Amino acid sequence: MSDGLNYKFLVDTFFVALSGVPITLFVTAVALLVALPLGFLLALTRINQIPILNTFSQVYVSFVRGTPIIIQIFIVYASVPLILTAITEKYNWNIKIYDINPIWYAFIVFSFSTTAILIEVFRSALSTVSKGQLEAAQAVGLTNFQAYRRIVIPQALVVALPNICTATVNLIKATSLGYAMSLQEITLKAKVAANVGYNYVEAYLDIFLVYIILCSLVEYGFKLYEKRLRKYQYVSS
Amino acid sequence: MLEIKDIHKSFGKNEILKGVDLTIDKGDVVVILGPSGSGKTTLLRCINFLEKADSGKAAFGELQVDLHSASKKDIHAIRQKTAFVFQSYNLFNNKTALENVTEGLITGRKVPKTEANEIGKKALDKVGLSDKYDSYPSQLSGGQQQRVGIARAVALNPDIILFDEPTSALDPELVGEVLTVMKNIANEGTTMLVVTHEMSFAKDVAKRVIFMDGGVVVEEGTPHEIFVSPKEERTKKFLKRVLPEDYTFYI
Amino acid sequence: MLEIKDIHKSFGKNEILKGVDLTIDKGDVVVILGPSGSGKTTLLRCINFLEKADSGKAAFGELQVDLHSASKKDIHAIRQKTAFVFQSYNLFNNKTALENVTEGLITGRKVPKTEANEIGKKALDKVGLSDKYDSYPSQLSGGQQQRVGIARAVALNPDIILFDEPTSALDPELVGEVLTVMKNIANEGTTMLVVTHEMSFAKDVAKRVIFMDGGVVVEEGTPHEIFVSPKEERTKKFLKRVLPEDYTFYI
Amino acid sequence: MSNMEKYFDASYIWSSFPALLPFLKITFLVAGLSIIFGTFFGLILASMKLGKNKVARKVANFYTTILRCTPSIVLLFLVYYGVPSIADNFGIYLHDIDTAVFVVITFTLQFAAIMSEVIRSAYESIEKGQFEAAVSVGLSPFQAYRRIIFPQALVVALPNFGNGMIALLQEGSLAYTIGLIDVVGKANLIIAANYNTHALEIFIALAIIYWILSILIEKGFGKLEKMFSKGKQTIKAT
Amino acid sequence: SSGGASTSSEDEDVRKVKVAYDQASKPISWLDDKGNATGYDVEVMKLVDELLPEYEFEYVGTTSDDLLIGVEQGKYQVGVKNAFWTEERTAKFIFPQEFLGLSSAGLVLKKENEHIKTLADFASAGFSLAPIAANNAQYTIIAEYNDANPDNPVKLEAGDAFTVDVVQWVNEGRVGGGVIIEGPFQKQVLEEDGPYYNLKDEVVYNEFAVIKTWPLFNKKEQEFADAYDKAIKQLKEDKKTNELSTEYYGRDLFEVLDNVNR
Ligand SMILES: Nc1ncnc2c1ncn2[C@@H]1O[C@H](COP(=O)(O)OP(=O)(O)OP(=O)(O)O)[C@@H](O)[C@H]1O
Ligand SMILES: Nc1ncnc2c1ncn2[C@@H]1O[C@H](COP(=O)(O)OP(=O)(O)OP(=O)(O)O)[C@@H](O)[C@H]1O
Ligand SMILES: [Mg+2]
Ligand SMILES: [Mg+2]
Repeated sequence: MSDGLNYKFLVDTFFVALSGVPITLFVTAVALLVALPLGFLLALTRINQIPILNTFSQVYVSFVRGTPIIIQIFIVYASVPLILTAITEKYNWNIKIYDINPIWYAFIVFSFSTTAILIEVFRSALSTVSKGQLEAAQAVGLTNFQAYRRIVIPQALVVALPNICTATVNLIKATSLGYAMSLQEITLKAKVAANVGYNYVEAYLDIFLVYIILCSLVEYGFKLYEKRLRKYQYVSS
Repeated sequence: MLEIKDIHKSFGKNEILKGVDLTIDKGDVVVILGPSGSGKTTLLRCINFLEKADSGKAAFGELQVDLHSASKKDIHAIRQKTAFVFQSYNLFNNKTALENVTEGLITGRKVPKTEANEIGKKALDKVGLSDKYDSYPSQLSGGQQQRVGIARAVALNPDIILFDEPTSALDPELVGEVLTVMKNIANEGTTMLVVTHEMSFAKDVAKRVIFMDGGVVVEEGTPHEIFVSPKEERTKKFLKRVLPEDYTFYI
Repeated sequence: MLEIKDIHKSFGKNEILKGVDLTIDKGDVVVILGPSGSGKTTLLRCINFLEKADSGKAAFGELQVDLHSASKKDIHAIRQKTAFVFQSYNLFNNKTALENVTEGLITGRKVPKTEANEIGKKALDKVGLSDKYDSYPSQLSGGQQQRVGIARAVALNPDIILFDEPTSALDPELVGEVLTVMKNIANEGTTMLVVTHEMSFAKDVAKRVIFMDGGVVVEEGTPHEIFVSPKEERTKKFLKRVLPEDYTFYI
Repeated sequence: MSNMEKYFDASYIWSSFPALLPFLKITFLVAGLSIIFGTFFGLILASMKLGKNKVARKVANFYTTILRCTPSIVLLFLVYYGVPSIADNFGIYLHDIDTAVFVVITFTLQFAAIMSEVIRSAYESIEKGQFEAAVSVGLSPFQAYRRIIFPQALVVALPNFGNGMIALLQEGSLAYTIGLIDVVGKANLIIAANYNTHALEIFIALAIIYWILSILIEKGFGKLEKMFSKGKQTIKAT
Repeated sequence: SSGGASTSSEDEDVRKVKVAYDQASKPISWLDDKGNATGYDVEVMKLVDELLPEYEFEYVGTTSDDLLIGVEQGKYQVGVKNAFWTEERTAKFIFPQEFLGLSSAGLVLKKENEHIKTLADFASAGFSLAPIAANNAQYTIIAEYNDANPDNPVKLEAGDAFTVDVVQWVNEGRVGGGVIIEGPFQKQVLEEDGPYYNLKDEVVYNEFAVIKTWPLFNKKEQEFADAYDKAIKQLKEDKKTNELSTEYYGRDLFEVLDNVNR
């Protein structure tokens, strides 16, 4: 701004932005909790070419990858209530769709998009585990399920982890679009604060800082975890 | 002990196994030779149901199964009676040597952990890896890895061990150690079906040698019969390519 | 022809080459043997400046260079006089067999394209690949790829060809074809420095055999001297591990 | 389904296409420029990452980390409002510059970060042996890069480049927030012209447009990859 | 560009100014199908331009966020977006002496909630309110009400104007009510070709205030603001603003000017 930055506001609003972190993390966590297992199962349907589910996953992934998340948000936010009311009216359920907290829309949108990303992540991770691992497991008498649980998944997870990290960071960033659904996350909180005195530049600087701190921490956490999982890959010689 | 009858197997239009018969008696070591693509690996994989044959029968002692339509239960039963040593080792990358050996016992057969560990350590001792219990595959040389692969098979105490070119992914210097281990367990009376290019092993250890080509058994006999006086033209041609020029001198 | 004096090379704290001397006369074939990690590859790479030695001198005929501080021009000149055949072939994946062979001629030496193609085809014919001019590396078997690698070296008409375990990445069955090609070009009088584990090649073709271990030349002599009556304990131990037990019988 | 009928009228989807499609021009222009500049800048970053200079490597990695952690919308606002006000401090007047310029700057910065990783990993995927073989047959290092390394790295980079482009196109959809009238901005106007009603249908039309675009890009890059990857096809199992 | 007369634009005395307007706020101001700026606020400014031969207006459509920041930074000399007067804004902008127009703000409610007339009624009923964009003055007005009535506040949430379709939300029951300007309500629901004409018997508009709207001038534009004051005074005397109010809002809001206290 021509009259320079308002440093007091900059500092105050940093904490306002910070107060949006729990919501951001909450949405991120829920989306991951839904997307990790679902993405994995759908990845298996892709790898094993299970007829209908395979096609479904393919179209699903293509749609989510092919459309901007902001438009997915618009669509879900506008259509889900309509569809739900249509359903509840049809069956005469007495459910108040509209008491739904906007965070539920965030859960839906972000689980939806993260699942699609993770399908691809798991698909490529699973394909890096050589078929020989599965065969060796079968040959020593493990069932398919045991083989996956004890041999294939632990190895795929290590390969997938950096990509899961990227997906998580992207998810955290994407929640910044939650403002379109009135989600009280980092960006919206800071923007509302900025509104009072029109200190938008300061507010966005704060948002910027909070995201960098948040994402760096998340990345660091993933790195540590990956190191632990990877212990079997270290060659000592 | 193991009897295979008339295995057929195609991949798409390619018929790879065109009716192979095979009999192995208890305690025998049988070596399969043959040029690349002749179906040796496929045969072994069909026996262990890693590949589903198109048709064929197998008898493991009492147990009779159809190789195409065996039930899950039968497949499981046969896998309990057999063990497989892979060309590329296929050790579980995320498990230590000992865990590799005990995995099948603990998870597959529900052997208690302490007991399984004892069996596993004994098996690793037998292949000369007493000091490598806790090493991960990535920390082992190729020869050591393959020895873990053999220990993994031995620990299961199977009726028969199937070997698919167990030394061909190894550096020449490391081949010896693995062959030595294989000779030792053969001498203990383990039944073995071995696909290999190691002629000295076939010569020294095999009870019978089977020469396959184009999906059929071309010739079969003692090592001496096959190496010194092969009957079939195809066998002669193959041996000429594979053996050192002056090999016959020293056999 | 080629004379190397006192090469030293360390990676970090690891001294890999501890003063190696080497002389090769025109038309000679010299084979280097030695256990894994003894520095054979490093020696070859230093000669071709793929690795910069810490110290050492080389004389290629008239041309004298310091292996540590050679100028770009000298390096280029020496690379024109040498050719390298890699263990893992290192064919240019984006070029056909013929283009692989002509690339160095056309781009490196500015030979006109038609002339280069003629030279290239002749070289490929010599290694038995007359029908593979237009195949990409991915369409060739390992043996064929390595033969292209050799043709690529031969086409440059170098003073000396350096081979680094040219057959050790090959399936056993494919080794023969490559060794045959190498014997042929050796018989044509090409100067060759060959790192290999193929004892029969060393025995049949080498003028001299050099045994390296731990970064120094341990022993050097004719194949008969080295294989039948090695003087050094280390040489004996190594040969015992590498040769078939009864090898000495047939040499 | 009374609610659905009241609010959802598919004819809005179809009728919005003719109004939206001309604005793809803007979308493409902005994306295209960002891709060109971003690739160039990404190349510089990648060479910093691959080079021997430690400081340059640190700087390039730091840049990538920061950009990876910044939501596009935040970056967009920072550039749009931050750059002119910083320039103000130096007495440079940037307020007359078209919105699209700031959008291009933003997405150039972002695409450069993506591309630097794409280029770096493509380069690193080519084995060292290719370079060594090239110099051993007498090519100069520059010739080796140009004739052997680059053509192969290009093939490796293509799919990731395509993915980056799709991602960029999507991030670009946020430019409406600073008033750029691209295809999303136009959708915004259409919705406003309908007094904020029937937004869902317009969003669906937008989604369809983007979806088709991304499929086309994917297909196009698949074709390109095939074209460039001569010699990469593997033989059917022996 | 300024109306008809001053085509000889090279005149040294003519100053070009940028007038920012919210391009997606029909009927107050919007960018129409043909790419022209129009709406009540814009049309008034066009008339102002005609009366100020020493200025030439250039209309720049943008978002309301950008309008506020842009005017403050000096990218635009003036901005119109149905802006209300708030204390905070006086620190950032020049408010001229004369307001630009009037805006009827009200609540959209379901027919059965017709009895709710004021924000206090609304708060007491415990209804939820459709989200309002954080930088919209409607937000400030509700926030001010809440500050004044801490024991009976309205549930206020910030959101994005792009995604909130107030009439639909109220009718669906997604929210208990929403704040809307009368003009849009008129066009959506009450006119026969309005998109929600079918809802005319299901939702009602209850005005809770008529509020003056202002052009926001950049802090350095006092002179320009004074010029504007002169011109708009003239227009009001000529009843031009009344005509435009009728044209764009379906009602001459100047009739109730006496009751306007903000
Ligand atoms: N999963 C598969 N799908 C299609 N073809 C296959 C498959 N597995 C093997 N084949 C084909 O079957 C043929 C026989 O393969 P197999 O691996 O049994 O030969 P092999 O005798 O073991 O050869 P090698 O000595 O090279 O291991 C080969 O031509 C191979 O291409
Ligand atoms: N670029 C490098 N950086 C660090 N150490 C290296 C490098 N290249 C080789 N070495 C080390 O140098 C030693 C000798 O390597 P070299 O490849 O010359 O051996 P070699 O005799 O060719 O062995 P092999 O028969 O296995 O090919 C090895 O211990 C290796 O780990
Ligand atoms: Mg095989
Ligand atoms: Mg070597």
